[in-house]
Amino acid sequence: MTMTLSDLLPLMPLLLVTGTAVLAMIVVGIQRHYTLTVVVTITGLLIATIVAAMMMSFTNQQVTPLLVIDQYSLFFTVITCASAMFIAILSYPYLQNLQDQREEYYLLLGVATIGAVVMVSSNHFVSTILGLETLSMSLYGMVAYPVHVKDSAKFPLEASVKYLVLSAAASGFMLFGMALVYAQTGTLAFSSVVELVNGETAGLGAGFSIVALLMIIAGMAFKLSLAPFHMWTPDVYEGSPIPATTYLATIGKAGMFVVLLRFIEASDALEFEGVVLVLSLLAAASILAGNLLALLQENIKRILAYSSIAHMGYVLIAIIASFYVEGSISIEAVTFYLLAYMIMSLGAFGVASVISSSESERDHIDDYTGLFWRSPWLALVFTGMLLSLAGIPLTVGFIGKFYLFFAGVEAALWVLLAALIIGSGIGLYYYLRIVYRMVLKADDATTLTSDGAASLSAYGVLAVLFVLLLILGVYPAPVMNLIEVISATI
Amino acid sequence: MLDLIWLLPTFPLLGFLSLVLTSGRLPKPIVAAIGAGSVGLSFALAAMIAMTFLGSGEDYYIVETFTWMSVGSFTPGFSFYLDGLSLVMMLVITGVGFLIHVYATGYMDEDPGYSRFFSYMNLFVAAMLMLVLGDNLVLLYLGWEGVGLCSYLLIGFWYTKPENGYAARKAFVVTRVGDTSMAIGLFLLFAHFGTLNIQDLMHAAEIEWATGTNLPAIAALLLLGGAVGKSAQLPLQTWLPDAMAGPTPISALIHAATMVTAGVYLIARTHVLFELAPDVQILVAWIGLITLLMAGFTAMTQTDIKRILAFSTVSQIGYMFLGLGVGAWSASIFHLMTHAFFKALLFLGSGSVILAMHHEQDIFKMGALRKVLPISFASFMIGSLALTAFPFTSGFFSKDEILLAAIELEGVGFWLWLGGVVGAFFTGIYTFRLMFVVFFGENRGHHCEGEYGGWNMSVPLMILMVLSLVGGFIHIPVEAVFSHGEAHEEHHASLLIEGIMIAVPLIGIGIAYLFYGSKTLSVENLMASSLAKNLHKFWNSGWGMDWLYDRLFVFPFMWLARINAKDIVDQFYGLVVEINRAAHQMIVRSQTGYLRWYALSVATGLVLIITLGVLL
Amino acid sequence: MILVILIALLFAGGVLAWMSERVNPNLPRSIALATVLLDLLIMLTLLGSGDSGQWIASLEASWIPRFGISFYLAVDGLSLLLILLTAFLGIIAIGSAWDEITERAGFFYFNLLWTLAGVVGVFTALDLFLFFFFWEVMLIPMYFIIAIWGHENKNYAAMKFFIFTQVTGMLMLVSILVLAYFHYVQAGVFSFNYHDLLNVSFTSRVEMWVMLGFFIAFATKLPSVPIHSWLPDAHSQAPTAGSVILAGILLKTGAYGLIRFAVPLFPAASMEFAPIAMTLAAISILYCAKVAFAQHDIKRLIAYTSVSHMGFVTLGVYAWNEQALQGAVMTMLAHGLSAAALFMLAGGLQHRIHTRSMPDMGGFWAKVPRMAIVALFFSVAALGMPGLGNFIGEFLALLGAFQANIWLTVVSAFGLIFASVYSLWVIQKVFQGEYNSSKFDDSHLSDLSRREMLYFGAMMIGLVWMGMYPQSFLDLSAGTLSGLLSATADAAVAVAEVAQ
Amino acid sequence: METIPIEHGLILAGILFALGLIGVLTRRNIVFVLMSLEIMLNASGLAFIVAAARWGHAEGQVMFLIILTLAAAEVAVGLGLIIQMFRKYQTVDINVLSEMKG
Amino acid sequence: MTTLFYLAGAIAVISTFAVIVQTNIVHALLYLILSLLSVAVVFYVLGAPFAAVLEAIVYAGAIMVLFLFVIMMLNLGQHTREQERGWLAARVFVAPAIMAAILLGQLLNVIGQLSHDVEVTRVGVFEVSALLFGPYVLAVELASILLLAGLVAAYHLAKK
Repeated sequence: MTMTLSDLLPLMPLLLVTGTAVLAMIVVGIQRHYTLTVVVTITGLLIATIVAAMMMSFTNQQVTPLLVIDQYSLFFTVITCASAMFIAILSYPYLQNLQDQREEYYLLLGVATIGAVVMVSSNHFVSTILGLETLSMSLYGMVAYPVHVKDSAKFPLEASVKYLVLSAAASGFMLFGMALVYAQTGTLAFSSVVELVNGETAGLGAGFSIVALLMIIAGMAFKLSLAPFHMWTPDVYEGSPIPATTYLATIGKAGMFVVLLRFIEASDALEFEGVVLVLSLLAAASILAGNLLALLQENIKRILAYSSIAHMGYVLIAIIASFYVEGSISIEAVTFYLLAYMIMSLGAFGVASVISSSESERDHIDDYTGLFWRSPWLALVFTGMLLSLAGIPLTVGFIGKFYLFFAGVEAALWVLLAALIIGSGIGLYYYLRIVYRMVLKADDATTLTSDGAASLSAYGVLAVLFVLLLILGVYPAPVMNLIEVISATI
Repeated sequence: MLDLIWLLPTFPLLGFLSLVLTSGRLPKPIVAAIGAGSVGLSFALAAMIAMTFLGSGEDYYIVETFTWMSVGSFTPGFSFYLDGLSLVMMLVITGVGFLIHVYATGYMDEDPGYSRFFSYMNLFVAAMLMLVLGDNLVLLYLGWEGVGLCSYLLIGFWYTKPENGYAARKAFVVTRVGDTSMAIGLFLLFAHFGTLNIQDLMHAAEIEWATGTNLPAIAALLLLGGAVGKSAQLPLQTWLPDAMAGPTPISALIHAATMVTAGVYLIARTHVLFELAPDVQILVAWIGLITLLMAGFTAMTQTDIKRILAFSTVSQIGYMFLGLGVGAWSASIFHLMTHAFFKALLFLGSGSVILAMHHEQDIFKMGALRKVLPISFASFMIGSLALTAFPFTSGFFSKDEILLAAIELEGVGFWLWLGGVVGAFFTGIYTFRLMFVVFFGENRGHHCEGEYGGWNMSVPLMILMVLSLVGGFIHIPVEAVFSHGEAHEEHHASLLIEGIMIAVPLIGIGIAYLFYGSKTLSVENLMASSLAKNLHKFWNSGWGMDWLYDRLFVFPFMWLARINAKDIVDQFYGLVVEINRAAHQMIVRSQTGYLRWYALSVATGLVLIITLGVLL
Repeated sequence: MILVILIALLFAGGVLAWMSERVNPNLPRSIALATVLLDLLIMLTLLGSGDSGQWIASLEASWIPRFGISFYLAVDGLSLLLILLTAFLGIIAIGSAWDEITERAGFFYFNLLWTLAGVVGVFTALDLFLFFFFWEVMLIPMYFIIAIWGHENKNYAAMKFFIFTQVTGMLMLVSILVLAYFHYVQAGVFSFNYHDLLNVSFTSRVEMWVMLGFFIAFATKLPSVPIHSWLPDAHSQAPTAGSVILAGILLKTGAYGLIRFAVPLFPAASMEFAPIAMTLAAISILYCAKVAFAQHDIKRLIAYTSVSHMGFVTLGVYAWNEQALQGAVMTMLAHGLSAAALFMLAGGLQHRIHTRSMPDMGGFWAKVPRMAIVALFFSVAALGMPGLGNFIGEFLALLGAFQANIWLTVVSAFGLIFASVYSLWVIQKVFQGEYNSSKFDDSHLSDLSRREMLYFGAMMIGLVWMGMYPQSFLDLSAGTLSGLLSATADAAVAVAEVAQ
Repeated sequence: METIPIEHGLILAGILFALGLIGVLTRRNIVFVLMSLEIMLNASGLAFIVAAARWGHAEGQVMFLIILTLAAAEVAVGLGLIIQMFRKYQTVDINVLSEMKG
Repeated sequence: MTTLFYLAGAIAVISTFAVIVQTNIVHALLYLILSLLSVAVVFYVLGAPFAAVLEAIVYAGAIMVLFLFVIMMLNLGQHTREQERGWLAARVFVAPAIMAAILLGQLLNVIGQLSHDVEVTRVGVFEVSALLFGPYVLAVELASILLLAGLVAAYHLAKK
């Protein structure tokens, strides 16, 4: 199965993103111009988003063994590109005063997006590794981006080193696991793993397959920062510039989750009781550890980091449920929750990003004291995002959690649901802590907004996200229908 | 005419509302006019109704106004039931009530809470009328609680003194214990008969319940609980003496003439039930007897003029209970009425004394007042004679009937009678102890300027004097009410017994004279022994009942409340929070910041999940 | 359609009030008042337009077809009573906030109206998802009311309130989902419609667990021992209007949930569970009365008495006969007024002398006689004086409960005694005794103003009305309740047979 | 040609992988850490080649090529970071990178 | 050939072990090159000459040279041995060694079940190329993107 011309059409979004990155590189090569680079990047991502969205209705195709361009992958391509675009917009004011070359950042962002698009379309080990590593490689650069700035308040270098070393080790696990699978089945496509499960090769106990699968899952769990592979998360989040953190927390997580979903679904890995058990333990441990760790944190980024650990645990419940539930409800749950998670994480980090800049990051909880009275709209958005993370109605987070509960109930995963409830209960505490700080009376009444046209666009992003948050929270039916349709393709 | 019966409670209620809504802005004469006038109107109406009713020859008359609530079969209405019993009660309440109101217009003249006082009083009369006129137990309960509330408000009328507030709360809470028991009784009755209409209930009970079975006994016991609370009988008698903290007209109206006898009314009203439960009925008699004796002992040791009268009230209600217990229903009601006359007289008289003595209530700080306060003396004299059942005073006839009914009872009747006679002996002693100490002897230093107040205080006293003297000749028309219940209408007592009953109180008076009048005998000698001192102390404290209840109920409750003020359940959740915090502190230490540690954790995680995955 | 308007009006009014703050800081309160008044008027039009026991008005529109969720609102007599109470107390709450809330008034009234909107939604929703949605929606604005305008320990209180209700709410969500799933298994389609879910059948063990999810959520809101401890903190820290809403309305949503959902959906399990629920009720009544007595903080005291009084509601609901249910409903209404009034008085006192500590108070009768009389009235109402609404409720509840469980009723009846102990204690501590101004700042101690008298007067009239002629209220809910009773009659018989 | 037991090849890869892991976990010198990571990646590559040999496929070799690419890129970025680190801290001790914790 | 396989394997294990316990970084690097070369031999034995060549050229050649550059730049080597010795106490090996041992034990356990002697077939550059420029052409392109990412990141990070 080689490439043909007809394969190029489904690849359009990917090609567009690649083109954007290349174009940006050329622009940088000709003339370093910050705004122009940003505009090129944003425009390219926007076009890719639109094209991907338009293609959704008619594209469903395997392109070479590596990529599958179906509605599901296009859906996440849209989300990925849109998120990347939002992050690019948010980065623009943030990096404006960086005393360094700023253009490469957008280059890295573009390339990372390529990796992410590949990941969400991948159903093959080779494309998984390539997408993942492209994404990670760019993120190493983005995380460490302000490394040259003297006396920067944060520790981009430390973050990047920790991320690189641990991530590479995790990739090693994943690769070794893949090798074991390959040794047994002889192909590198996800679907090959079914043969492991069905025991077509004689003479092997289940042990071999389980070890192979679990090594792959461990690698993925690391990227998703599931406990006990979570420890890097807060440090990397805290050390990175906020837009990079945002990228890591949203696109990085969602891309990996789509891979995990496809892998689990295509491979029937859950046929092994051991795998189910381990995934359940990972989910429960992540929920509890993430929430408990966040409990008394004073740093917003760390709180969000820990909470993302917990949230990944929540979604994992739906993945486990998919094994027990007929129909696609749990896949829909995963999809919807990921969408919700993207919106609320983008929004939460977005607010932090708007009131911060590369030279002064405001990520301590005290920086938000009285925000409600100083910058009411920002505070409103932030409150909305936090309440959504906590799963309160009127927000998309509630619908997401509702989906998870539904999947969990159908699969009768009572223990995990109990963990979900306890975790959400603990979670309320630290989300509300932030909200409470915001409604406190401020000591100084200065508004925390950087003005100018640059941040205007960032405000626009926040507004869009907030509206999405509410619309999907109040009238989710259209999106649900869409997700129901696309989930059937998995 | 009879259909206007609903106006009876309405007049005082309107008085209450107009006084409350103007809240003290009216001038005193108008307040007095509204306060006393509304009750006067009621009395006039009551009198006319009484005449009409007696003239009509009917046994009873029902006036229905509107349904209070209708929930399934539970449909109590604001309906009034008039028969001989409620007629007597209605007249006593409005009549004596009106006199006391008039008296109070003078008595409270200088009090800043004049209007407040009369509003409470009016509310009380309204509630009391509800109590006795209601045709169902729920309406009765409405009045029952209403009078309790007014009692509370009026005992604590002078609110700046904390002990008055304490007394008021004590009165309310102790009676509420009884009320609760009564409420449970109502639930029980409703659960069995599906109605709380008194007449329907009584008919149903007679038909469905056999005499001496458990259910009527329990129901009667529960109602008895309410009755002993309201009427200050054992074991809930402790509140009444403290209730004297209120203004004296209150003591006269509420704590002597009307409210405290509500228990007697309740038992009389539901006598069918008690007849179905003979054990409980005899228990009523014993309660009455023991109470009257205990109160008699205590009254002899008191020095506060109002407390002496209070214990005597307890004691006299004991007689009424005794009468109820032996089935002398109409005798008890008769005694209720005469007691209302003479006890109101005594209290109002003591009120005059107290005012004249500038709010001094210790009898040993008074003396030789008969010259200075002739009207008070006269009222006390007549009241005391009636109280001690001096022949041909009102108290004589009523008490006589009760005791005669007691002795005719088979079995324990003689002992009940004997106890009653002994009680009468004590009554003589403590009543005339009071008389001799206060009105005879020498003045003990306190200056007294003579009678206080004008006609509005003296006229009611005089009317009550007359009633106390001749009240015994009034015939109460209750035969129809108790027609089937009363075994003995005519008493045929031997001369010996009659003689004893006449002589014993006189002996008591004589002894009082020897100790306090002529000083022939010395109280000091009597008090010399330590046994006597301790007994005196014991009796003086009301047989230690307060002490006992403090330790049995009040202190444990306060202790429980105090140790658990923070709510132990809440502390449990505090513990949950602490556990979470501790877990956070513990787990957050794993985030050391060291890369190698993180790497080790990743490796450990891998090993862990592989091991688990393979093992399971 | 009228139901949507009811809710949407409140939501919109809230936003408008918030926005209007920029124009004039006094505008929000007027807008809020106008909104709720308008709402009340619309509700009153529903009064005449239908027979009790029927759905007076309803609206059903598809909302989330994926799960068979519809936007289904409907009102019957019971709901109507409760939304009327909501609007009435909403007005009272706005009145109590009129002068008290001066900072960020726009946002305050926004939150107030949104809470009311959530509550009206809860009382009218007949789709369980929608019900849960509103159930949670009312929490957030309430959280803000406590957290922003509360007193010294507001963060703790607001947090506790939120976490308690939210966590137990999630248990209910799980139960709702199990219910919906069973419906799916049995009927083949997803549905959250109340009427559909009434037909779901269970094995008894499952039914018990699912019922417990509902019960715990409702018992938390009610609240009932042992999940009551959020309430004293929330009440004592909330601003007056917040306490009014909390005590007057929010607690009633729990009781409403029990009557409308917990028992009818799971009749057999509820009957089986009734002795335990009634035991909890009895414990609530006695235990919280006792704890109330020990409090120094006047608002905490009133809060504990609320728990105690709501115990009668639980008792009545689980006795599940006509008198008991009517008693529960009447207690809800009467307690709504009396507790709201008491909190307003406590709030008024705090506003005047800046303390809630009762040992510091005393002898206020002479200083503020009108307030004293009003306080006396509502204390007496709270202790169950016949002639006032609370008596009707508690008496009926006990009367009905006696037929279901004699001993628990007898024990609960002792609550009447305790109620008199603490109610009179408050009067004694605050209004009687010696006046001592050294313990607090009495420069602002003034008697009730005309406006305050208006609010209290309205509530007093309400209580007397309920006490003297409760029939106007009983008639409204009678149809609904008898409908529920007959619907669950089979299950009751079955359980009784098993018990024998 | 002779036969080679495939499991022995995989075991060799496993041993190398474990040794690499030990290196990552024990060394404080960040250059050593990076080298140990290379060992791990290389071991994975070896495993792919062994597996490919079992099937006589070229796909395993493709995967190896990709691992090679990724190792190269990772080393480039990693060494860049090391240079920055050395500039900032004048040391290659990774324990200095522990300013964020908790 | 089998002998060669085991011999190269043994050398790889030994030299790798030497790498992780070496204190002299230059020596360690040389051991690593030795290890990589012996793995290249294993590749060859397993019938993957193309991979073997790449292993030798790219891995042992280019990448290792990169390391060498950095080591020289940072002036590490002989004089940092003392420091390394201090860092490399025996106790730091305990936990990692146990972990690695368990992991290896697990791997050996499950791999041991897989007994499959293969007839080594030679899969040369042609087959690989056919695959690379056939179905896997996208992989090649993506690999170039990956390298681009590495390039840009490394450029940005390493510059002064």
